[in-house]
Amino acid sequence: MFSYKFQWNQAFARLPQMLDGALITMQIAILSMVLGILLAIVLTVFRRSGSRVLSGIATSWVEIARNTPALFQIYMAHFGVATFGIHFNPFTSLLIGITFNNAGYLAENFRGALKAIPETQTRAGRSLGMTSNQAFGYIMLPQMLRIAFLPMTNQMVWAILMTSLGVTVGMSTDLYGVTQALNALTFRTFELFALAGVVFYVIVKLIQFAARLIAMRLFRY
Amino acid sequence: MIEIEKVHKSFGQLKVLKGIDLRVAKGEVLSVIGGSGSGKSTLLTCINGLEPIDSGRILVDGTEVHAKSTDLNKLRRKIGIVFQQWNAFPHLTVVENVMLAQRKVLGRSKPEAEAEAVRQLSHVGLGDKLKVYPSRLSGGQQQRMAIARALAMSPHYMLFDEVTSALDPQLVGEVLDTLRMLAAEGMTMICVTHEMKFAREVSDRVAFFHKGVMAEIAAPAELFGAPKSEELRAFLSATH
Amino acid sequence: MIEIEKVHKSFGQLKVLKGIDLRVAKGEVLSVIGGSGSGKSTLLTCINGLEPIDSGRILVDGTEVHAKSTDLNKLRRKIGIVFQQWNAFPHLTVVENVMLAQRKVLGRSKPEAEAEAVRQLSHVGLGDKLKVYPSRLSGGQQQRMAIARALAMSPHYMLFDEVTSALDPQLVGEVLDTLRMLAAEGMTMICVTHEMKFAREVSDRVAFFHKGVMAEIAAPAELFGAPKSEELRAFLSATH
Amino acid sequence: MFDTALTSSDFLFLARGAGMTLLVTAISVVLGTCLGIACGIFRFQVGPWWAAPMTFLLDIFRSIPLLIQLVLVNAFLGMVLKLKISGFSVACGVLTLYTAAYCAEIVRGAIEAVPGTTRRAARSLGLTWWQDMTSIVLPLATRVALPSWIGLALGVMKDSALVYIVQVTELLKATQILITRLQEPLLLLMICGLFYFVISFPLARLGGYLERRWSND
Amino acid sequence: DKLDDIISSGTLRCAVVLDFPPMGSRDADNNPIGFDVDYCNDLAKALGVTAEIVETPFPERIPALMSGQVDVGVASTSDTLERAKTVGFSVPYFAFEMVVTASDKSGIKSFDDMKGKTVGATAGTFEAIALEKQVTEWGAGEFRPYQTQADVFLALSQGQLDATVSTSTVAQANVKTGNYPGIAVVGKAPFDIDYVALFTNRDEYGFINYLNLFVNQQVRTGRYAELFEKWVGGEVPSLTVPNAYR
Ligand SMILES: Nc1ncnc2c1ncn2[C@@H]1O[C@H](COP(=O)(O)OP(=O)(O)OP(=O)(O)O)[C@@H](O)[C@H]1O
Ligand SMILES: Nc1ncnc2c1ncn2[C@@H]1O[C@H](COP(=O)(O)OP(=O)(O)OP(=O)(O)O)[C@@H](O)[C@H]1O
Ligand SMILES: [Mg+2]
Ligand SMILES: [Mg+2]
Repeated sequence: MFSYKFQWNQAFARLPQMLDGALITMQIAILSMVLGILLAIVLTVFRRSGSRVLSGIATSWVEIARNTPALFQIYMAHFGVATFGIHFNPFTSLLIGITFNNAGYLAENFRGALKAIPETQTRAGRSLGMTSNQAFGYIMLPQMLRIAFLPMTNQMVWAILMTSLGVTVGMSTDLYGVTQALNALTFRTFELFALAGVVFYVIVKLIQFAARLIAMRLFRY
Repeated sequence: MIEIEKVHKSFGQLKVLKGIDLRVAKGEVLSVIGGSGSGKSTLLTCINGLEPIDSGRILVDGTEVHAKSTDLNKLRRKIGIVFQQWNAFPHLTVVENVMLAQRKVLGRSKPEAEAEAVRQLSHVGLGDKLKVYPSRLSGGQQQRMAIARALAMSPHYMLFDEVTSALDPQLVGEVLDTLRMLAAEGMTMICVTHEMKFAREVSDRVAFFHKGVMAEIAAPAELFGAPKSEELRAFLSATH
Repeated sequence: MIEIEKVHKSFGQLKVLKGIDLRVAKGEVLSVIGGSGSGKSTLLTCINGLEPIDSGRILVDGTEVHAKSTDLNKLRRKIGIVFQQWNAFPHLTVVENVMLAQRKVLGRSKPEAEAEAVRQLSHVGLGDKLKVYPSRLSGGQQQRMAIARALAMSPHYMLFDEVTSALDPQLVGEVLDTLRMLAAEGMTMICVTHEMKFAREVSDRVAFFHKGVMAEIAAPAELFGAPKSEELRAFLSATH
Repeated sequence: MFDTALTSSDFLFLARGAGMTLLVTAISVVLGTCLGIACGIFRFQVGPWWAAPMTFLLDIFRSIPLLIQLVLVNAFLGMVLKLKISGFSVACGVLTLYTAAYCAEIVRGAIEAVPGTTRRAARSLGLTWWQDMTSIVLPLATRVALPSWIGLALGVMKDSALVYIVQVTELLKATQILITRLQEPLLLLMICGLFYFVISFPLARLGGYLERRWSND
Repeated sequence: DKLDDIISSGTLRCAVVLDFPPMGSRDADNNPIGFDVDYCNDLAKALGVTAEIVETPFPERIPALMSGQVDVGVASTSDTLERAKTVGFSVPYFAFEMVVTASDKSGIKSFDDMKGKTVGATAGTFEAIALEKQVTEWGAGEFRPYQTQADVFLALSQGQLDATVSTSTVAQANVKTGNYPGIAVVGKAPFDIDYVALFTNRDEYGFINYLNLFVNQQVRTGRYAELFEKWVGGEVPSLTVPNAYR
């Protein structure tokens, strides 16, 4: 039916290289998620701080992260900031871009989650003699992370998918970068990218599965 | 001793407390009754400094609550408070709920805090629910856990804000029994309550609040037996 | 006339109706009482064809409800039904709630439908709430709106499924009064209810359901006065 | 800072890129939403079991990078099937399916959020399935879905930056072309970012506002 | 076949890389210009059709052909044997020498100085593949492939890269524009001469034949030298390899 001859062995022969790339992809995604969560917590604290400067910084961050393309953010992290003489290697640029994006989206999720926690929880903590920081850290924060767990899982998936944008800043060791390099060598575009797609799909499903396990262990209440 | 002197408090335009004067002595059990919105809850949250006041002052063991120099976090350890809405920390087990503030506020070691938690929980009859999450508890059990949580801080005073009013009728009894037990043990308590029978039996004195004013205060026999004001009479007949 | 003949119905393994035989004549008011899960609600939803049945048949004015050839949407116009849970359409005002089905199902013009809606709403005492959204109504008002909505379709029969059981006690009265009024006007009605007093006063006959079987049916005086079966006696004593 | 080599024709070039971004977005969002609604209703109507193949298919669009989707579809249509299809059509096609995949989930969730009792009440008044769908479910589900849908549409607009891979010169690609010639990356990127922001920000705010307003009643 | 299809459709769609001056770039009105653009126009004229320039980044050249977006690649594509497994190449229509371009700050003066430095090239090109291999061999330094030639020079002038290897024509042209201050061509890269060819689908023998003759005619008629003079200047490189047939 097709005159096109699939050469799947060409793609499968390169699978080990692609799996190495997949490891880098996971590494970036996980790092950007951990940093993103920490930064999002900081942004959340900033936004609640009542200081106009801090909440202004946080709000700008959140709005820029949510209202411009991720590709733009990554491109900016490499070529944009270089105008000021600040140089990041592709790995770092990609990490910064994705982390910036993650932190913005997560901060917004955290804000929604905090709204869902009754004010009486803080009151209960305060009346036991906790400082407001203690009440936030030990009472609000854990509950917030639980409520925002599903959005966090989704963000993790997006982080994985966003790593594919690294090629625009010279990234060549992640899954997409490796696939593109192999494509330049062999031009088996369809086979290579189909295989890469399957690898991405498997990674995403693994993450969703792991998230479910984690949720089951962490959130027994 | 808790001394409340000419306390005024408003939320925006709304005057909620209009000059309250009240003393609660060591070991006394005071019940506070009154219509909805009369300022009862607000008074309690002013006593432990969760809310600022407009004028007047509140002294707890001689320390002025709303003075700038007062370390509120330290003061609050003396004053346990339990609210109407259950406010268990849902992400912690029952025993962890009771341990948290002990460890973070009093700096107790884990075994110490745990031993105290187990003691207090057994005291209120929850010795068999230690590892359970609050969502698995009935409302009455949650309230008793909140009481144990407050007691674990070894407070000198306990404030209760309608701790039974969100409970199903059959659960009210077990919580009131816990309060009775505390009263019998000599704890100084202020109980905002709608349970007239409880107020009558347990309290040394009963205060009646009406629109931000403490309209009457007397021993229960006197207050319920011979209400002086028209408002109290109306209130008492409505609650029967 | 509603004729129910040997109706069996199950959900999966669970047999919910086990051979129900029942006739409701024009103008009759039948109350159905019975324990939770005895199949009362299921019977009502079978009568208007919202649920299929396993065997037996149900005839409404001679039309077999579950026959393939029956146009259910047409049949349902004859049978008004009001459920326990308020199910106002929240995106429509009260008057629009009552107009919707008139316009879509009966094809009435807007003024016609509106006139009828106003008439029925005034009838149930909601003449002053026409432009209000249901979220602003009390539970009792929402139930009366649901009744008006059903009545606006000029049904021949009305089925009521515990219309008062989700209401606060003080709101129950106004809804029951509306039902009384309908009964007095000669509407044929089947009322599933937990209000024994209402069943006794208003019904021509009362049916007692127990575990999917119609255990007894009789005039209220007889049924309440001299319950034959052990189950009914137990049920009646439990509801007092 | 503003002494720039940017000429008016360059702005026109950027504007054409922006126009392309909006065009691709509009086509994909409109078609994708229609398809997504159909899939969402189908999914709700037949239940998770029967819809499993469709759910699986749509899930793929949410589980692999959009770049790979574009490259793959482009390669499949052109290399394997040897169809002559413009990059623009490929971009719109893939983004349509991408939109539909997310939209179907939103729609299903929104329909599930309409209480069964309300729908029962409608049916027992004699409304047909279709009348119930249009008069009751649609307006109620819309309230639930609209805020998320606005988010989705904006997401598609931002993700449309990736269609450069199939030779469509949208805004970000146009910006890169100008950077190549003019060597003013920061200024050009700022202009580009500002454009996305100016479109996205107010709409996102509107979504948030609607969500707040409708969750109150 | 394809030759007939092109003639009957009336347009020839060429894949051209437009951030690769002087082979392909854009003028002040953002219209495509360059050697490859003119070459495509010549080919179209020979076929009696109009040319349509489709801009393709380096990594997308062959996918664009394979997916039917273009009819022929006039895109400075090296005729490697690996690639010839997928597409059909004409005889070479241009030849590049590889040179090293470095930023002044890096202190790189020759190819060997690049060892241990951060170097880059355009992803998917002949020189990128060779340079990456070299970096791996050296076992020191970092190699970064960027999506476009422009990104490479941008990174170089921003100081993100220390040096790059590119075709001499491209390097010269880029340095000449003055867009990238602080960079200079510092020497030759010891890579083979990079012969580039037109390409189309592997099985379109008729069209490939036509392309071969067209390349030959361009040289014969002097048009090749004319275009070389216009866009590059200097000594016209030979397109044949001594002692071998092609
Ligand atoms: N945080 C607040 N902000 C604004 N107004 C408040 C706040 N808290 C309480 N109020 C108002 O102050 C008044 C007194 O409230 P308070 O809760 O003290 O009454 P209460 O006597 O405890 O009533 P109830 O028996 O209903 O609990 C009420 O009118 C209430 O609406
Ligand atoms: N859609 C359904 N699917 C499965 N089981 C159902 C369904 N609807 C009802 N049942 C089951 O059928 C039985 C009878 O339910 P039904 O609602 O008819 O009882 P009822 O007499 O109306 O009780 P109640 O007084 O609590 O309303 C119950 O055990 C119920 O769980
Ligand atoms: Mg109160
Ligand atoms: Mg029922």
